[in-house]
Amino acid sequence: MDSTILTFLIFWPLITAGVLTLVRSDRHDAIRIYALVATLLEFVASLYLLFAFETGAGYQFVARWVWSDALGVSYQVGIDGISLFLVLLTTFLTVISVWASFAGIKERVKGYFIAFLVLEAGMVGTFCATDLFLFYVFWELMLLPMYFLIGIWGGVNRIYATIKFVLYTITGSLFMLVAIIYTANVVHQHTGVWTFDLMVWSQFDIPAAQQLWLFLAFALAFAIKVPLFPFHTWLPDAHVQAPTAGSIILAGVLLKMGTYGFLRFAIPLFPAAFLDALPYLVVLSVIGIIYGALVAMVQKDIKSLVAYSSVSHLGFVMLGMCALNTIGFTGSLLQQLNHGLSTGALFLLVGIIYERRHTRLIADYGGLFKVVPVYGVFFMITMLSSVGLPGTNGFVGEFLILLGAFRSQTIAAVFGTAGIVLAAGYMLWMFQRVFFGKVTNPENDRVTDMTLRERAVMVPLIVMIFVIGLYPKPFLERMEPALQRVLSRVEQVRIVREQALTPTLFVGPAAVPVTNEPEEDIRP
Amino acid sequence: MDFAVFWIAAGVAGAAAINLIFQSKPINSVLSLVVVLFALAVLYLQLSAEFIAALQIIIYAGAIMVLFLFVVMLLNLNQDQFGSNRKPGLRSFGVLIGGTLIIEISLIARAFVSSSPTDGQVVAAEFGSVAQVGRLLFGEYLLPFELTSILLLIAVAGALVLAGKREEAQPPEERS
Amino acid sequence: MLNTIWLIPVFPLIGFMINGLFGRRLTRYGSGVLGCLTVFASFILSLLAMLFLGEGPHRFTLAEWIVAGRFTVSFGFLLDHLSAVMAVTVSGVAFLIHVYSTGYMAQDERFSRYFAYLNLFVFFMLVLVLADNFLLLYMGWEGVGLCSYLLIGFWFQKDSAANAGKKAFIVNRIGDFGFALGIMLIFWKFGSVYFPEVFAAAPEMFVPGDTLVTAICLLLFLGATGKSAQIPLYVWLPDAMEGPTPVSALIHAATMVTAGVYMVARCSVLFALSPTALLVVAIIGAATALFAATMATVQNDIKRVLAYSTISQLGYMFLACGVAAFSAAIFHLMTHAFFKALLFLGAGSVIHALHHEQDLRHMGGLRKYLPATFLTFGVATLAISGFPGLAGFVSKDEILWSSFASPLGGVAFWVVGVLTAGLTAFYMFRLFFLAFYGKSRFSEETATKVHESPMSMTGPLVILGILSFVGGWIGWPKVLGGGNSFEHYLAPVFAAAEELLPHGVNHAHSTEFLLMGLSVGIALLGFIWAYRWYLRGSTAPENLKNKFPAVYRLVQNKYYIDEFYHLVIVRPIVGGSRWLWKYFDELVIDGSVNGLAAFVRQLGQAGAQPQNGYFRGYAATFALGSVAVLAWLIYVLS
Amino acid sequence: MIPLSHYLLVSAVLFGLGTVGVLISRNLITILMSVELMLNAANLALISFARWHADPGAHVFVFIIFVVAAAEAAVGLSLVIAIFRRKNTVDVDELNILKG
Repeated sequence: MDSTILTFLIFWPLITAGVLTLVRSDRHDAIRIYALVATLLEFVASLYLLFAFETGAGYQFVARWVWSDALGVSYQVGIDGISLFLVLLTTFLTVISVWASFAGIKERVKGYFIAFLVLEAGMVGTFCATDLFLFYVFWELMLLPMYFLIGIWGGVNRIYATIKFVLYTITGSLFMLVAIIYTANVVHQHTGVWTFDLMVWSQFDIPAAQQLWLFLAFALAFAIKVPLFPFHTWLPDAHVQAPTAGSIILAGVLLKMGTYGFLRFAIPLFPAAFLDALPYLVVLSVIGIIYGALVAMVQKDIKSLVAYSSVSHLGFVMLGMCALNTIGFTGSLLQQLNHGLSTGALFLLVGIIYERRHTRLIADYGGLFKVVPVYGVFFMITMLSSVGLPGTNGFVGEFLILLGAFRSQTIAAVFGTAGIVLAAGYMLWMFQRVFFGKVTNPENDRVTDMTLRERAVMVPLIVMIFVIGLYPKPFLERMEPALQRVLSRVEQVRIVREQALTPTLFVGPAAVPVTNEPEEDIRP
Repeated sequence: MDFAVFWIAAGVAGAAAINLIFQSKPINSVLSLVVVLFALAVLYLQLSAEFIAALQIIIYAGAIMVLFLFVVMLLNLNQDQFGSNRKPGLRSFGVLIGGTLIIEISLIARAFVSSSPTDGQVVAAEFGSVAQVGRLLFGEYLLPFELTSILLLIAVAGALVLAGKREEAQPPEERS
Repeated sequence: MLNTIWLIPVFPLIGFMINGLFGRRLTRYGSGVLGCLTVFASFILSLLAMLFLGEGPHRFTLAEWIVAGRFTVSFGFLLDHLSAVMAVTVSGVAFLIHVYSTGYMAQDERFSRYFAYLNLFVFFMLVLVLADNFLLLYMGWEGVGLCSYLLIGFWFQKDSAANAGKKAFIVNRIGDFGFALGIMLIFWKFGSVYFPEVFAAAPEMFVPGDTLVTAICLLLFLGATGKSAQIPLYVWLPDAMEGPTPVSALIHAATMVTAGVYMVARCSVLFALSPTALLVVAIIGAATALFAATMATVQNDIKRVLAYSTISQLGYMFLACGVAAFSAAIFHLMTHAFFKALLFLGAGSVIHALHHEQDLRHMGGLRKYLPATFLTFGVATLAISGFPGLAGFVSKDEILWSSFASPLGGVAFWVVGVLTAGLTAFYMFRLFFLAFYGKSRFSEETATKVHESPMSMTGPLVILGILSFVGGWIGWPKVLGGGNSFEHYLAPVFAAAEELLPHGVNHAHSTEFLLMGLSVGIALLGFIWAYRWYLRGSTAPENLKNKFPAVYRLVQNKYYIDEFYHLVIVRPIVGGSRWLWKYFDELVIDGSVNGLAAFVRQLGQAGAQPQNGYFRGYAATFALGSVAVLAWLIYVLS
Repeated sequence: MIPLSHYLLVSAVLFGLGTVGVLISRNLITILMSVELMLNAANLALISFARWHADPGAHVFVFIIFVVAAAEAAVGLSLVIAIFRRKNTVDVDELNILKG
């Protein structure tokens, strides 16, 4: 069971998608129910991971079949604390998105759900793969259905958006492919074996001279996906044009591929280069936080506002990574989940109103709170989670990130905290313009409140927002050991490298005694 | 004597070739080409390639050119029915290219010749006779010779497929 | 028994959940009773907790909240004398205002939603005062901000209300920015965010005057200026008056805005370690007190006068904190909660009676229409003006005395305080006279409809009136023969801070009497001034207005601070963002990306040019190629 | 004895003229004939070299070229007929469906 569960999770959507091709394409309802059941089963199966997961143990549920001995390519999957919740987030959000697209997708229904199932397989595979080659296969596999989702079921300007999205992503991933092959070659030269096995690679110290370029190639691919400023301009276009469920998945899961890539590959494989690039990454993340928030403030389209807010939030995630301590790292990983949930929920809500009014312009709304109070409450809770109100998930993540960053990147943390102020600004302003005031447009008076299905889709998201906000411990404690391992790898390099004295601000005679985490010592 | 024959033949060939390419009526071009072929056959004889000269007259001028003539007649392309020239520059460009090519090839030919030690060789009377070439064809070059039959077979099949009458109505793909 | 303290905030939370989720199915009556009862339960529990508390602080941890690396924080509650006082005050006043609201909001169609928000507010406020760590306090802190946002914008269809709510939230967030940074600094310095641990470690870790502790204190204080509406972040409070009046009473007068004072008092140990920070607190407090009082003198909106008065009184409290008279600050906080809540509720009663008329110029002569309101309002006015014997007198006098006598104080602070006291008396009596005395300035038609409020509203008024009268007696100063038992009660909480502070010289009782007399005298002056100008119908205010039009306009327009902020902060940010979006994002980044794409396309088009499908073109290219190859061959051969 | 270079010169001239014909002619049939001309130029070169080297092997090649030329003419002319049937023209400038 344990060794097949991941394989099942990866291939189940593919198999169901294959079966779906046999269904007659005009039986829309049957197709919808079928897709929902399929993804629901996938989600239920993925819950097994949560219960069987052993906190603290390394990779689990590992399975390995050799693909090609000569090339050293193998099918090798496994998850640890980093990918566990991302896999769960994927299966969870897929169910939500499939259910959310029941009403919105009326044409080419079959193709849509097939694309979604394939997408799910690609996403789960990307998070589970522990062989770089396999990872790359899934990474690209994921791109195709998304390309179709935006390009076929998207908005007016979808072709531009989808081509931009694909070109950006491909550009990054080709660099990564070159770097993967190069690294395999380096490993081959030093060990005499051809392998793409992540375990082997992480044991191996790549010569520092080559690390920088390899890191940059990986980082480019991931930075585009994150998206880190200034590689973010594909995001607003893609989001605005994508269908609702596409946006949910795009924001909820696809952006996490980038940050996940950093945590899983770029940082542990090239720790020295990461340390070199650290100051630049910090600056870019901080610019992303502030810049995303500022630009979000002046958006006219709700979806692109949320898209720019994603740039800001993902800036936080990156900043947490750059904090290089357990607090920042766990905050960063938790914030990935949070962003998936709350931004996913925001896109879902925007989609709900879009289906009724067919506009996303803020100016077309106003006074909705009176017309659709239930929708308003859902929107408000989600918005508050997005601005990081204590008690919601957003707060836990952002606070941990900033707390972690404050230790090592004090100035960046100060700017990041200012980003939270701005977050309140753009979100509240948008909320006010959409929901408050009088109903100026008579069309808005006819908007109906959320249906039972829509409420049922939203409730799990809201519940998760509060669960993580109030009791994040079960999440954090499962993440921590895996993150510690990544961290210790960077720390080894740093300790070797850093003989000189570091920060003085926190070092005093009465500094706190060292606890059980040596990597966070306050060094003399 | 030799030189006179050579120059006459070469001159006829050149003039006929020029006529070939600048004639606007295909029928005249075909006839010019026949003239070129005959003139070349004279040169072949001079180079003691009797068999080839005969083949040139019989097959080339006799068979292949008739084919051309037949098509020209069939399509009734005697009038110049073409529209305006879309690439007017190409005419002078083509002449320029052709001229350059002639000069270049001549230069190379000269380079070859100047590097050759002797000026011509005495050959046996048998050289280029039907018997000699026939021996080569059925001896040393048997396999290529047999392969040519396959080539011809394929060409016949291709010509039949391409030019043969279509039984099933093909959708006329009119591209204005 | 004391382990049940976590239930104190939980009751209103339950009320919130039931009202919020099933509010529409409850009747108005059900919602109201539920809202009141849950808060009443908290009040009773708080009282019991106070009784059972005895000597020492009590901690109770409900559950762990966040655990990451070395950072742990839990849902832990701390009950000591300070939080007990706060919890009782908050839940008590909140209960009265809930009762009042059942009458005031009776006609509102979103009645149950209103009570849900109010309950949620009480929940967060009680979390704030009972938290045993900075982060939980922060949660309450942001939570009350959220409720404030929701309740200010309760009538969201009015644009002004929606704007005010947003402004309140964002300005508070600016303060929270400092607060959050302060918490982070505390964590990395102390390795903990729990009050007892931090405060126990602080005196050993820092020598007084350490830069770092000053930084921590100033960051925390930035948070306090946001929440408690001090310079420079006070601008949201006057606008917050857009909310329903009971909300103004509860949140924007009695409880939430005092959270900053509570927080500074809670961190007294840290502040005691930093004389600089204390000085800043005192200066900001004094300046705000005077500044806001001047603005209150010319406002015509009854609630805005009270709003500026609140800012001014909060300034007093910070002045007290700044001179390390923490118990005096808390004392004033409590009495202020009574009389300011009363003032707002009284104003609400007036507004209710006049059908949402808030302009003082359209009031007058209400004495005979609203006797109960008139009486209770009068008590509150006397109390805030510092009429000897009433609650306000006692607490204000203690602050004034501390500001003079404390080693951290000085004559200047005292002078500002007394001046403010005079202004307070002036503007409060101005309001009182304009509203209740003189001729009615509203229409005949309105006059027939004016009626005294129902029992549910006058009841709380009476209770608060009594409290405004006698509430101060628990802190009756020694010099007037009292025992100042309030200060003694709080002493254990501030003991640690007291130890760190320099001890002042003992002043003679005569000095204290003299100063007390002076302050009462100046307040009296303010009263007489108001009496002559507004009751006797003098033309002096008009004359003054005409004589110094510029000054009047300046004060009337709140010194143009809002406009200044708008011009200096809001406009550049919005404009700059628009510029960033249009020029940087779309032009520079997208431009270069699309430019690259266009370049590649053009390159491709140029390359595709010869591939135009014309056979002769291909042939020509081919021929040209052979010519070139031959040329190269000739070049090589020769 | 006529020098080799003379023959080669004739061959070059004929080849160049063939090229010119391919380039400037718009009639498919004339183009095909120009190609024949170029083949013949090549044949002449082969025959002259054969005589020069006294090697009759080249005659075999020329023979094979005849076969190829015949095949080419057959297929090429069939194409011309096919094209003419479709387009009713043999003007190469009208035939631009090769456009990439």
